[in-house]
Amino acid sequence: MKGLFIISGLGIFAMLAEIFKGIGLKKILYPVVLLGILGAFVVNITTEWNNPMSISYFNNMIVFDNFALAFSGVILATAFFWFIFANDYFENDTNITDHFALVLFALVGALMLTAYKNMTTLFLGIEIMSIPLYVLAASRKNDVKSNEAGFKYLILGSFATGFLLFGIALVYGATGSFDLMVIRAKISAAQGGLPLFFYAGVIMMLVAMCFKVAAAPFHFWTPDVYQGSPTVITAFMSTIVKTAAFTAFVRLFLVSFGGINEKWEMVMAAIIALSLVVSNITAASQGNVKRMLAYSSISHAAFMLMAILAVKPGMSIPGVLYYTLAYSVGSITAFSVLYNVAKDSGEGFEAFNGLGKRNPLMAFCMTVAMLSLAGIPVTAGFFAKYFIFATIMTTSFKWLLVLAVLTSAVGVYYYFKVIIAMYFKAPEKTEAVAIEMPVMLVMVITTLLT
Amino acid sequence: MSTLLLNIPVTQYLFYFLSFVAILCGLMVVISKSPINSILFLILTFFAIAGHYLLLNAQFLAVVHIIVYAGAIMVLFLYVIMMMDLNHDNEPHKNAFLKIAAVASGGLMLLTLVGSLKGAEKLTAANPMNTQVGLIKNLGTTLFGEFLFPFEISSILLLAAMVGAIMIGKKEIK
Amino acid sequence: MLTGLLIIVPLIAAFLVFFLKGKNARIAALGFSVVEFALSVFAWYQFKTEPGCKLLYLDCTWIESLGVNFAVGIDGLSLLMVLLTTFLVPIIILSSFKNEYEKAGTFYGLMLLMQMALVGVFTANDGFLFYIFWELALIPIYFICLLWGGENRGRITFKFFVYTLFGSLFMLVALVFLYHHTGIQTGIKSWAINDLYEAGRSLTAAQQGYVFWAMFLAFAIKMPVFPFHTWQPDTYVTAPTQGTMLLSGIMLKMGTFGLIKWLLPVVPLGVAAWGNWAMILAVLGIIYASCIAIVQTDYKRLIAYSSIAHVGLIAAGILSWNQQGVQGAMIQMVSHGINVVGLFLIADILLRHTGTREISRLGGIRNVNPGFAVLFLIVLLGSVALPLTNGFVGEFLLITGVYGYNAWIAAFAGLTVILGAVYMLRSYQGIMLGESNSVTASFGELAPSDKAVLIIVCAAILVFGVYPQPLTDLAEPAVKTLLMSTK
Amino acid sequence: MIKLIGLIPLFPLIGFVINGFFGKKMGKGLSGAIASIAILASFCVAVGVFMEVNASATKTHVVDLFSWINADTLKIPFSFLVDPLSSIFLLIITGIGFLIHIYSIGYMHHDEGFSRFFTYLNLFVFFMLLLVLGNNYLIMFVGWEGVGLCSYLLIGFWFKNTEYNNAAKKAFVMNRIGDLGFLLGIILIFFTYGSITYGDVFSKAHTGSSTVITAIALLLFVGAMGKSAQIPLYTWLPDAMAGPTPVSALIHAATMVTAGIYMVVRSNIFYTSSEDASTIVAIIGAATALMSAIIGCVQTDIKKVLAYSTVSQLGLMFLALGVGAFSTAVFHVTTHAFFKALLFLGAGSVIHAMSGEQDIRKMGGLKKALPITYLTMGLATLAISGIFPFSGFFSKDEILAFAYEENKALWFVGSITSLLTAFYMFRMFFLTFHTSFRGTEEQKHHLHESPKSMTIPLIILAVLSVAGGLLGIPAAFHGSNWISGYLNPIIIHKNPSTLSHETEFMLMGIATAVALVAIYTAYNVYQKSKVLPASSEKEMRPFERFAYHKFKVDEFYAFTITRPLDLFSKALHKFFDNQLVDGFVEGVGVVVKWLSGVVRQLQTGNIGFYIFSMVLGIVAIIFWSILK
Amino acid sequence: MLKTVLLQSAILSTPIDFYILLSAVLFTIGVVGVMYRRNAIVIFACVELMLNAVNLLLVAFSSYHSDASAQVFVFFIMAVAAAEVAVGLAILSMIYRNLKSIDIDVLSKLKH
Repeated sequence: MKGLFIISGLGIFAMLAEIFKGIGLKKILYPVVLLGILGAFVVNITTEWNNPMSISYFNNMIVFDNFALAFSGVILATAFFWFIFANDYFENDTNITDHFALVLFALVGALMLTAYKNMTTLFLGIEIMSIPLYVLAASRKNDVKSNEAGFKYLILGSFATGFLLFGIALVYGATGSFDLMVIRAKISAAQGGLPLFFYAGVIMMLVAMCFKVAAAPFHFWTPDVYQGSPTVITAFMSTIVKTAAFTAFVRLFLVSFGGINEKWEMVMAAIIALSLVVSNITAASQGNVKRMLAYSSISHAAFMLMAILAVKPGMSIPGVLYYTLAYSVGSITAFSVLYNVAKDSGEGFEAFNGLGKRNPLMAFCMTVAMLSLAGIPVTAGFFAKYFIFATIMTTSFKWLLVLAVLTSAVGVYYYFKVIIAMYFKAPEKTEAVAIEMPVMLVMVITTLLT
Repeated sequence: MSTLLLNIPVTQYLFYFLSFVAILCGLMVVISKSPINSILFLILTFFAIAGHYLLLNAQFLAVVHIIVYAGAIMVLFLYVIMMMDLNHDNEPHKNAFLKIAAVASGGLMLLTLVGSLKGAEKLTAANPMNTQVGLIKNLGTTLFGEFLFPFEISSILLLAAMVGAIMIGKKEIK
Repeated sequence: MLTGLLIIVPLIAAFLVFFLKGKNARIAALGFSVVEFALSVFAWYQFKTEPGCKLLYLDCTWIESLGVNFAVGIDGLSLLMVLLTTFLVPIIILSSFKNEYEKAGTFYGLMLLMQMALVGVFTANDGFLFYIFWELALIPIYFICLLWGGENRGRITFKFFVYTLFGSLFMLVALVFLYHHTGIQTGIKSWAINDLYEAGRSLTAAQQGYVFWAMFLAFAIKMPVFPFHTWQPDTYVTAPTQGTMLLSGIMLKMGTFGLIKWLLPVVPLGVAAWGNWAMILAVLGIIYASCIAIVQTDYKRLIAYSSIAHVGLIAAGILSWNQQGVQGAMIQMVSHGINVVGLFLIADILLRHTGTREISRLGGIRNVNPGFAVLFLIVLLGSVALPLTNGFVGEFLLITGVYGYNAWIAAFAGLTVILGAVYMLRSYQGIMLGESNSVTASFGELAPSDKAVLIIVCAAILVFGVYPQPLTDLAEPAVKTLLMSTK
Repeated sequence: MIKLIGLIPLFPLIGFVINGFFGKKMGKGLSGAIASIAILASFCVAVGVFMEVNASATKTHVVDLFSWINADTLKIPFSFLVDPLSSIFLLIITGIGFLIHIYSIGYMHHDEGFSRFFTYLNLFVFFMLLLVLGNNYLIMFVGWEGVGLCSYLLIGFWFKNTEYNNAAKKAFVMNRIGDLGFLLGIILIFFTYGSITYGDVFSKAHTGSSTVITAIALLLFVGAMGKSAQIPLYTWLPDAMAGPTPVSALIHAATMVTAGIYMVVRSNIFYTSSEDASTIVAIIGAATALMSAIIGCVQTDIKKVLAYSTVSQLGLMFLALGVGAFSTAVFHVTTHAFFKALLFLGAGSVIHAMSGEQDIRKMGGLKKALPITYLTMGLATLAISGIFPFSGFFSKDEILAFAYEENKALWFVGSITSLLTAFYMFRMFFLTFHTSFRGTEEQKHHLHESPKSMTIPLIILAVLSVAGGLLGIPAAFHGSNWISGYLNPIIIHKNPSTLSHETEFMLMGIATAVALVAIYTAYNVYQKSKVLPASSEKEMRPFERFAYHKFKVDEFYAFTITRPLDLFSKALHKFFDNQLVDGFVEGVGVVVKWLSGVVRQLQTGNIGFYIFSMVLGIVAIIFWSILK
Repeated sequence: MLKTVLLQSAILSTPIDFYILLSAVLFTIGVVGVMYRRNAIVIFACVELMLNAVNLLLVAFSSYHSDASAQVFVFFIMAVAAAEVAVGLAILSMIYRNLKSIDIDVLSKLKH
């Protein structure tokens, strides 16, 4: 909770910094923000972890239980790394304060999504997170692609929101409450005595959430938006936003709709299967690394959905938590390398040609990131995938496992295209890609340690 | 008794009338060529909906609805349209396939929705009948009691929207 | 403890070597690998004095939440493999002294990393750990092939990587499946190999069938067994010679070793139901590969195919699952490891001295360098399993074992004796005999390092051929106990 | 002395090692000397051993060295066995081996591969000794393959010549075919009797079921076919003449090729207890004898003639084995070793004199130039033709007698063979030494008798081939037939010979008569009316040409086995492996790429379409999950 | 008096599923509009229509359950709608500045 406040405060501070730039707030903004995020992280962990008293706020609108804290920890940590590597993006942008403000507001939304306990907060959280992103996606004003990305994201996003709301409305209609706990109670009390449209509502919310986490067939926006947006923003979307969305998803479907999983599990299984196939297959022939990463994020979403599908809170929640962490670390690394490479030679695979020679360290980091995303042992990605396997193995959806194995074999193909390009292809440019990368090392270490 | 006989149909008629208007205008929004007309029809739809709110004795909401939507949002729309002066109904038609597909899938969706939105008979009201809920007093208590946090946090939302809009709107300093 | 040391030392060595340059890296790598060899010999001594002693085993929890223990240990089987690994790696490093690799540090670092993974695979007593090492072994070799390989290595090594990974993913699935059937009574899930054995044997025949194929796929691709072999010739030819040696000398043994320790004891019913099919594949592979080897024009490719044939026989022996078969397999793994290193080194020498491996373009080298001819001949005889060379002991036991399984299959598999002679002698004649030509006239003397390696290899071939006692002493009891446990 | 048995193979091994490492530096004289001395030493030991065995009551002695292969029940110690059979072979190998070493010193003197030659030779002797000394089948197999290797090395001794190399390869591969049979036989023995040590096996041999025993016998015989050049695996032996002549004498006449005989005699119990097996052996032996004799009649290369005669003699021996005359077979091995070695060495000295010429059509009238060679070879020729009282006479007639007893047809074939033998041997003899010289001028000037080192062995062998018969004077001559008595303990006799002396004399008479007729014919044709063999194929009569081409057996093999295998393999590689199997693997990748190309087209970039597909998805989902 | 009666009976007289149906229809119209039109602004309008359908539904339920929270929820929806529109129109105007068109078919540079 305190973390949430801190971040909101930071956002407003950033906003005001524009106005009082006279007294040099702008200068100190960056460090302040970093410290703030760190502070939020620390405060969350220290003051609220395992603390039953301060769990629930504002009559159950929002709850910072360990679940929420854990995920917000992931989000804040990722955000911290993100800010470090995005720093020069802010530097060479004109209206830096606005960016800060927007990113921080989005962060607020994300934190809400980890902690919501009520449909209202869910809805507001999603919107608070999305609206700044619409703007950020479009923030390269003279770049038509960027505009298009923002616009697509906006239209499709609000379209999905429509369904979310319709679902919420129906659920509310059936249960007479927005509170997750009450809904859950109603469900268990009713024993299937609920009106049919209640399930329709659940399905609609499922669809909306699937859109937010980008699962097929609601994934179409992902590649376009990821490609169009500025790289750092893409990184933000594919890590923090995705984590938040998944947290919301988990809470919604494990906590409130867990009782009626037989109603939605087949659907979700189908969605997972479709996402696995579509994403991996399509990614195989992408020429643009950002797009490739977009598709890879779809397939990862499918993996995390498996954990939810299992409806075994004991295994699923740690599974998702670990997966989000591993995935975020991996793709943050990937994106930061991509960002630095793309600056001088574009976002195509050929941009990576000969990186092994031009900047071995960076190449190494990228390699590790790719291995992790591909789920090769002993990278974090592998353990994450393993958790999912182990979880799904306990359910009746073993066939998904086989499908996952097959598709991830395909997945290896496009991840390794990058590696091969880095070490095998001759570089077009011979001059080294010089860039200081303390961050990267941090990434690699985190990736390796897990 | 007689009043009842007299009265019940009235609301029914009102309901049907408003529904008819809403649906019709809604369709017009989609069909009509020029954006301006669309927007205007949309406003009409909103009025119809406001009428429904009244029927459902959510008077305050009805008022707010008119103000916010018809008053603010739609005006914004119109303003933008004027600004870009898009009021020529020369919207080139997108290929027939997509149109048909759109309508067809829309129809399908409606069917499935209608099919799946049954089961109201199983429904039981959460609270005893109370016509006063829609009054400002109740709303106020709910809003600033139970829903205080969302209310506060939605300020962030609006801030974000504001900042965003400004940032986008600002001319790039080159 | 000692086992842990065996795994750690190469790891540390790898990290040190990474930061060295050129010659120093080479020397350091050699030094470390020799140390490692000494360690393993000490382990051997320990094993001889008291087999079950604490020193040889290490078991500490690694990932609590997964029930994964870092459990490694050395029994007869693994000791043999570990010795092979630690014996070959120094030789392989030594054999590389003639070729100047750029980024030598990385090269040797990866090699040592690979050694670490291999030792891990051979000693792991924990299913999860086994899988980890199994995959870990893949990564260094992939980069060795990718960075120092021949032309269009990108495509080929990639194929190799994905193919093998594809296989092992199924193994992972199978392992997880087994894991979930552990602890039926106790309720505590565990990755410990014995629990996995129990779990596997508690499965129904059908389930065991699935597990069998899932894991067999992984091993079959690794070995490789027909028809999963198509990655192998290209990879062997493209990889740098040291990489090829690692691949065929040691890594290939992961598959066969996996069969022995991780598949056949786990799912007896599955083997009973499907073993004969696997057996048929293996034996088909022998003939198939031998035939193809006959018509190869590139010496290295010929060896690659011959290696498929040999490993096919080994697999057949293992699948026959009787004392002679399995023990023969163990011994043959060692012998094949040694021989194939020699053969590939010869391929490398040919390329370095004449610039080609095309048999048709070579010839008459014996006139120029008789000593080389003799060494070549000895290695070659080892691989055609002439008596009193190490190849024979294993091959005889293998054929005996297969015979115990089925006489006709044995007769069929025995054809390798003939075909092997055909293609090996053909290559020898083409390369060594006849009048020397423009290509080979300037063959010149061997480099000391090469000579040393070849002599060591030949010595090993003859010693183990005449006196295989050391190998047998290790293999026999271990295999016996293993078979007892499944009977 | 028995204790020292290990020394017998050890000496040659030492010789091999010394020559192998230092041969080059030592210079010819020394290395030759060392090699010969090594053999001599083991010969001495062998003699001692022989004496002891002959004297001692217990005929079989086992010497354990170390345990070699252990696999549970399969225990194979590296141990030696000395008994009458092996002792005789020891003598033959070391004795004749020594002579041939001496001979080679002279013969190979001008060759630059001198020391290498002796290295190989010693190695060969070592393996040969291993073969006969082994106390179980696997040791025998070791020697078996070892001598195969040595013959490979020695046939391809002049390795620059592709012809020779091919011959060598052929020999090795064909032997390998036999070896596979042998190996399977051994394994079958193991699985039947639980051991492969002679003692254990033979003690239990009668227990096995008849089919199994037959199978074992036949599998072993397959091995013998390969080694001892019987139909169908005989074609390598004539080609093996590519090697230096001493090699042909030692390996391809006296010792290695008789390993098959040794093996069969060693495991005679299987053959005596399996009627079918021994019949097959007899038939194949007879067929081989006849066929190669016929081919021998038309060969013009002096060594080829001898090669085919060797094959046919081996055929005779197998005939003997087939009819159960094991000791006789050994007897014939011995005598054959004497005279055939002699013949080869003689031929060698002729070739030496003719400076490499081997075609008998280009020789003639050499008796003046090479008196000793002439004389010795004459004796040998008489011996092989079976003229009384030369050694060949006794051994061959004993075989024929047994054959006669067993089956008249076999006897008949045998007699025909000996007729042909006499004929082509004398054909060769006359063409070489009598009539007038047909070679070139400078060859004529160059003609000279060989040096002492070559002639002395000739003389010794001549004496042996004359007197060799004494080993087995049949009862008919009031002899004791020492050799069969000596071998008795290790041989299971089916049925003691019931042949009356009259019939025996009659058979001998016939045989001698036949031989004389043959000789007379040869004399008429080639001596009196100086007929020459057709100088070119065109002049040959069809059958002659057919025979000259060895009945086209090689071509037949090439056509039925070699070439199909090659084509098959090519097809397998080019089509099946690269296209089908690999094609499938690659195909997966291709398909994925293709699919990917298709699927990505869905990503049209058009918002309308995106929403459209989303709606469809929603409809489908709602329909499926709620309305179904 | 009459007012109260009338208002009481409004919810009683018209069953709740009428409202559900009505909002479903409006919602669908909105969806179809989004798919059907190319003019970005009109598409926005259609999204607004969808949202209003939801609002209507919520209000109906609220008076059915006699529970004010749904109506409060509607406030938030309005707020969000306003925010979205503000941002959306801003983006649109920017696009218009760049492309001189707001036809969504023009906005399909990003594809495949």
